Amino acid sequence: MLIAILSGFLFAFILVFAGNDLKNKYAIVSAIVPFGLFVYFLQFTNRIAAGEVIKKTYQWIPSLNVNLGFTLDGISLIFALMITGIGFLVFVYTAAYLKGHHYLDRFYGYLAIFMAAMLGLVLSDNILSLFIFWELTSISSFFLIGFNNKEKSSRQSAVLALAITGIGGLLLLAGMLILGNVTGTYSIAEMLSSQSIISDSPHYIIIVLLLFGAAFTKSAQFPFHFWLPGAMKAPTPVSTYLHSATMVKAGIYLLMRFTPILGSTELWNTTLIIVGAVTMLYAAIHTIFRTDLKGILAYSTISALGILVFLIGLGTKDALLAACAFILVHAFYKACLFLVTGIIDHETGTRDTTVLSGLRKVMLPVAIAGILAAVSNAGIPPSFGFLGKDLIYESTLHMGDMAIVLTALAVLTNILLLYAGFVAGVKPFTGKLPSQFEKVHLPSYLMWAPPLILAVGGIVIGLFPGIVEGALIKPAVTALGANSGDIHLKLWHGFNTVLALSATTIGVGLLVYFVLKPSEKLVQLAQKFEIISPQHIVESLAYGFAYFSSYWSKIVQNGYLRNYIATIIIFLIIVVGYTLFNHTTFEIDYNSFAKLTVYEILTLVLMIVGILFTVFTKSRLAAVASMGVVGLAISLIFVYYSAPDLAMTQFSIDTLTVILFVLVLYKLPKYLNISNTANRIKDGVISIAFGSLIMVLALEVLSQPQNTETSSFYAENAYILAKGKNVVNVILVDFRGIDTFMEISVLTIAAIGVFSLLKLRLAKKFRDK
Amino acid sequence: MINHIVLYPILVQLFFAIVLLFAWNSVRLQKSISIFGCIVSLALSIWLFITIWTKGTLTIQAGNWEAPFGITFVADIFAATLVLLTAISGLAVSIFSAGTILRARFKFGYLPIFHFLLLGLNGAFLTGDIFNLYVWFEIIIISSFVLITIGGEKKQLEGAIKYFTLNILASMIFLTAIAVLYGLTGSLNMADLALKVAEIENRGLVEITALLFLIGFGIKAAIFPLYFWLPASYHTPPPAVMAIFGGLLTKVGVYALIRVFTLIFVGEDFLETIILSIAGLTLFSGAVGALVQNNIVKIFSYLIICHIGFMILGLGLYTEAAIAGAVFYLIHDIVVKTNLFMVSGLIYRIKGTFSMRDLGGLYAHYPMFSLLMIIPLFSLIGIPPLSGFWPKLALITESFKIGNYWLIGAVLFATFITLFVIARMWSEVFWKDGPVLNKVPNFRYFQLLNKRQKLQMIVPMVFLAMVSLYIGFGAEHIQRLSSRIAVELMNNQLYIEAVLNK
Amino acid sequence: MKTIILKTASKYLLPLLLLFSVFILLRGHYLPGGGFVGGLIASIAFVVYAFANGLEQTKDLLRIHPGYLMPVGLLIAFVAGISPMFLSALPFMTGEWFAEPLAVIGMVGSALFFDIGVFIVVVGVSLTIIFTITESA
Amino acid sequence: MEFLLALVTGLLYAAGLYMMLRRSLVKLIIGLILIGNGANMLIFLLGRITKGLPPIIPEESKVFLEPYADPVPQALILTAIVISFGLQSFAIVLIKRAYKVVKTDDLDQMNSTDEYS
Repeated sequence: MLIAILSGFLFAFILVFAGNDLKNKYAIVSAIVPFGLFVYFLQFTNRIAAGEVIKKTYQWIPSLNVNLGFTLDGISLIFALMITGIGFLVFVYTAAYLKGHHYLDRFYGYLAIFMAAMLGLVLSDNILSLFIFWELTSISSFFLIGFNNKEKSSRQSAVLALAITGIGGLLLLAGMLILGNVTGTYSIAEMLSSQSIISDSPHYIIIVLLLFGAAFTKSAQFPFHFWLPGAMKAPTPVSTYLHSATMVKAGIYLLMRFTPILGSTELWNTTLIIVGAVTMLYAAIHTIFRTDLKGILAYSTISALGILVFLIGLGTKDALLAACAFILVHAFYKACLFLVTGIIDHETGTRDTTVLSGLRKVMLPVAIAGILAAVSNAGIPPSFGFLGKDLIYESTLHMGDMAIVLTALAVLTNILLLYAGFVAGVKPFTGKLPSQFEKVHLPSYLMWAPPLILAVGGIVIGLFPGIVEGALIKPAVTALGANSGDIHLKLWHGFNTVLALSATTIGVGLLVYFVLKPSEKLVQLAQKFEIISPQHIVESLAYGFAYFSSYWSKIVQNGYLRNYIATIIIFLIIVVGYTLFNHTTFEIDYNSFAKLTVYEILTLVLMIVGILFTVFTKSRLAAVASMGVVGLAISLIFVYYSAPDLAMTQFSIDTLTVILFVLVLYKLPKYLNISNTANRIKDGVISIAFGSLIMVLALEVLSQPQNTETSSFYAENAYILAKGKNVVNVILVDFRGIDTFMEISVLTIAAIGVFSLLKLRLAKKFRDK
Repeated sequence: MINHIVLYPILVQLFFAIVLLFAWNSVRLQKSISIFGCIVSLALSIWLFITIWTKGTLTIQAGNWEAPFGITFVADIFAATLVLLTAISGLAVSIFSAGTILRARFKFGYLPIFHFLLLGLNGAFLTGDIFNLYVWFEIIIISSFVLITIGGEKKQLEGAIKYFTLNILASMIFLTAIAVLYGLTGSLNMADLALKVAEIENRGLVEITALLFLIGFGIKAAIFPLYFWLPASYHTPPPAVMAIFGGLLTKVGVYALIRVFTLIFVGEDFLETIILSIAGLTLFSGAVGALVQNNIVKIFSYLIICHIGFMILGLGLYTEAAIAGAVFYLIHDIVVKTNLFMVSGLIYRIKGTFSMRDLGGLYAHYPMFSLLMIIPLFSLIGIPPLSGFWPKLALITESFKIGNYWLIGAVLFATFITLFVIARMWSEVFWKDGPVLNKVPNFRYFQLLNKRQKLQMIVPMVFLAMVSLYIGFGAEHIQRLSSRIAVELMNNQLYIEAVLNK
Repeated sequence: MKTIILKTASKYLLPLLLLFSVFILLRGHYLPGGGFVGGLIASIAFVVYAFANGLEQTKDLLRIHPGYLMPVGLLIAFVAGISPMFLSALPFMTGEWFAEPLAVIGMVGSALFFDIGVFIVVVGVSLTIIFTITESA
Repeated sequence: MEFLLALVTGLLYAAGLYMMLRRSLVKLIIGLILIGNGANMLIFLLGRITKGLPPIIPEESKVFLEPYADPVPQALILTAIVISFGLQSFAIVLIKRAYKVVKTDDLDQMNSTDEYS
């Protein structure tokens, strides 16, 4: 099974090297991959139908609890078959659709990666590997949406889609990790038994909210839906495959998968019902205000996803059954409609519904596919769609007090969806053929066969629902945790409320279709409300955040070195000062301090005067000279306090520094009097605070007991072991010789630096700008 | 005397630095010596690593003075890993330098200084003495000063002044901290300090010392609010220099923080609060900074800051898993950041600019390069299963365990911004059809390079890309390594025993 | 500045100062002094010479660029440092000593060679810096 | 005496910081040097000071006969002083070059590398 899932990646990898051959004549060959996988998964149908659950686990990173554990049960199988089956059709379709395209190989590569990721997603038992595949679908989607990367809008849509689904992915990651922590396992199968632990956990709410965040962004629920219409910038095979049939259903899959674990709580059900209902209605209404075929289909897809969320929210057995069936229904007709749209676009060069009509005369098979799909979409018997719709109404009607409202919402949505389906699937083919389309001809069968297969499939299953009932629907419902024993799908239920509702839907829907024509006016009307659309609001927020970011960065990284220094030191003063005043006692034993002599006092006075003069003098030379005096005073202090070596070194270094300064200084300009008084006072306060802090700290440390273990070792062994009497020098060349070695290395490096700074001039022509 | 090998990584770099100084006049010879030296160094580092992995921590007392009196060098598994990573990055950058650095810079000591820098890094990782650590830090900063200014361009000098000042300030704070520490304990050996600091009764002073170290190392590690030098200067030197800086310089600060706060200053609550807040703010501020930039190198600079936050977070959480996460991130980050700056160097060679607005069309014209470049880019984001992803698992989980949702938020935010920024960069630099740029006269465009130079640019990138792929797909190995490091770090007794034999 | 007196004086001063610097270097193990201070004194000797006789002549006197003294010094220190590793399998920088003390200098060992290395590096560094600055000033 | 030395040390830190906060490059370097001196003084002071007893073993004996000053801080300071010298000489040359290239001594005008482009 691992090989099956990874075959997509392998195929993509091969394409990197063998892509050129596949690009041209043999493009169709790549369809073998999804077809093979389809057959592979098909052979499990019997075992799944018999109630078996197939598991395979491969170790990967045991120390992080990440393994590649795969479970094939009812839901996974439905999704796996959809992914590979529609995948196969899309691969075939693509061979013709992008025939001779320069980057066809890349396109197949992305598609194959996507397919593999999607398979991994729906088969993963380990929630972390589920997340990994989830992210990979987002990434491959990014590349596919941006496939026409020369267009700005394409690129923007790709980034937008990745941003939205990326946020969702991260929420998922957090949710999964918290879930794993609460349950102590990362295996979904093992979580099933700890349902009560989770729902009693204080973290239940956050887990559910994070999961919703992931599902709603991926499955384009209101208010995160807007990336999906943008994603229609991708070539049509992508829209078909990712953005209607599979990837957007990953969120649905997630919700379904976790229904038995997290479901059946008020939070779960209510949220899903509300979000689903809002989405399905909002998106369905939007279809009226679109003239672009793909736009209409995008919104109707969002609406369908809303219906699914809504159904999962209802959570009853009927509703889950309806959801399972509707996933299949939708996959059939929506994929078909997209493919049909692609053909129209490909052959006529437009997707504008206001101009398209009468195309049946030039592309009959396509017309048949489109119309059949629209019929299934409309839920007109005997299509599979009719069955699906029945199940939806069946479940809303059994919702007790809320039944009327919920049913009304469902009916309204379906009426609008019927309209949308007809606009997309019927309108372009009926009516008069405009003259500019007369030369349009039927494309290669590779293009029209896939939608036709799907469309016919939708009708055949409607007629013989038994094909999918036992093999797919029942195991799926079981996997969702409901008893599926008494399920029986059939076309005819007798005269009842559900039938009446279906009839109403069809009747009103057709009426709407004939009365309401898509037009530019409606589009413009909708644009007036653009300002309150979620997309606009999110974009404004993002814009606001970008503004804030640049403001923040300019404040923090303001370019003034003195501000940087001040910030660092103020930070230091605050944290160190806080601790110093909170935790120490200020007991300083002045008696233990050494007594003063006149020389020392004079030296200190000299030093203090030197320091102050260095700071306040207006002359650079005087500043440097008095800095030299300070150094001199320090070496005197070293002399008094038993450090002759230090005194010598300090003195010579001090002299050298002053010489260097003087050598350099006379080339520099005089001090400018540039800082204002306020700044000086501020800096003075900071400096004094800093200095006092160091002083208090020093005194504190001095009051602590001293430990002389190390130094006495040096003193005792300097002569005996290291054969020297000047202990400081012995330390320098022997005990701590490496320090000295590195010290002379520092000097060497500095000298090279000085040399290259002064001597190296890059010739103008070599300058990096 | 097997423990001699502890010093080999240091000695070999020192030796080659000296040899390179002798070869001052021959650029060609220098290049060969440098690459050869890096290969030797890599081999020795691998040897050291394997030895430590199988035999456990090794120590050597320089000058044969028993600890804590001499300078001890300690190769525990943490140090050995970082030395190995230094050798890997060093080799890559050495080859990359050979192909990209201007001849004039070579003539003025670029390569010897580069090896001195590697020497400093190895020394800092291996030393077990706090003052010696200061000395290694000085080697590192003086070499980096020279590397950042070599060539003396205007922007280089402006950046260098900020870089210089703030790094010296950091050293001064570090030195102040050492003074206080010596005043309190009379010792410099880190293992010995661990024992002596634990005995000090005045915890307030210990905390202050720890804070001084935090600030001193924090400036070098570029954490909030101490990172200003980094965005001001990292984009100014040639890409090869950026690569070694971006890969290793801030990391040595992180290393020092982790070392000091797991060995010497252990278990101070106040510190943990501060470190966690800093981590969160670093993640935030770095991410926000990356968001507003247009220059790809500046974006990477801010991302360095941002991602330092992950490692600091791991340190602040202070559990075994979190430290393992921080170490894992450290390992990943060194390889990926080095590679990223080489990537930007390649882009620069191809197009002659770093500005996203002017770049474009790389994917169309250089598909294979794009594929190569996408590996570090995606690893950086942490697209699973690439390398940056794995450590975040531990960081999020451990943040959750202490119930701090803000930290989880910060991690997710930083990851998201990285994702967004890289996606936008991909769109602008690789997808977009860039504007037609005026040819810069005399600029050595990639197409104009000879085959050897081209290879010298590409080979190290492939090499590092392979390493980062290994880190991602072989995460099991890296995780085991990180966990072992974390276990050793969290039980500082092990380190103390290895050094002091007690 | 380039007076005859100074020129003449510097001619004698140079060897004297150099001798003194070597003296400071050698006595470092027993009394204040050592390679570093010694090196500084030696460089001052050359600087004074340069003041009197000009940079070019000083360079001629040195024959090689002072920069080359740096790797030479480093190499001496390096060899002194690693010698115990090869001679007696002891760690880097371990002191190796000749059995008998020499006249004037006292005990001779690797530490002394190390100090000589320091001395040479310091001379190289100071002269490089000062010469470079003077040349480009 | 320790108290006064602590005071002077604090003063060196304060003065150094104040100089670093000015806008002139020259003052910046002077400030760094002052702080460096302050840090050395701090090591010296905190290593505990002893008057008139340098850590040199008397000629005739092999170990110290009387109390002596702690040699370790002295060795550390020596290393630190020399290292600072390396850094300072580099810094001095750096400002010289920077002035030549950027043509100003005013740090406030050196922020092109922080600008957003």
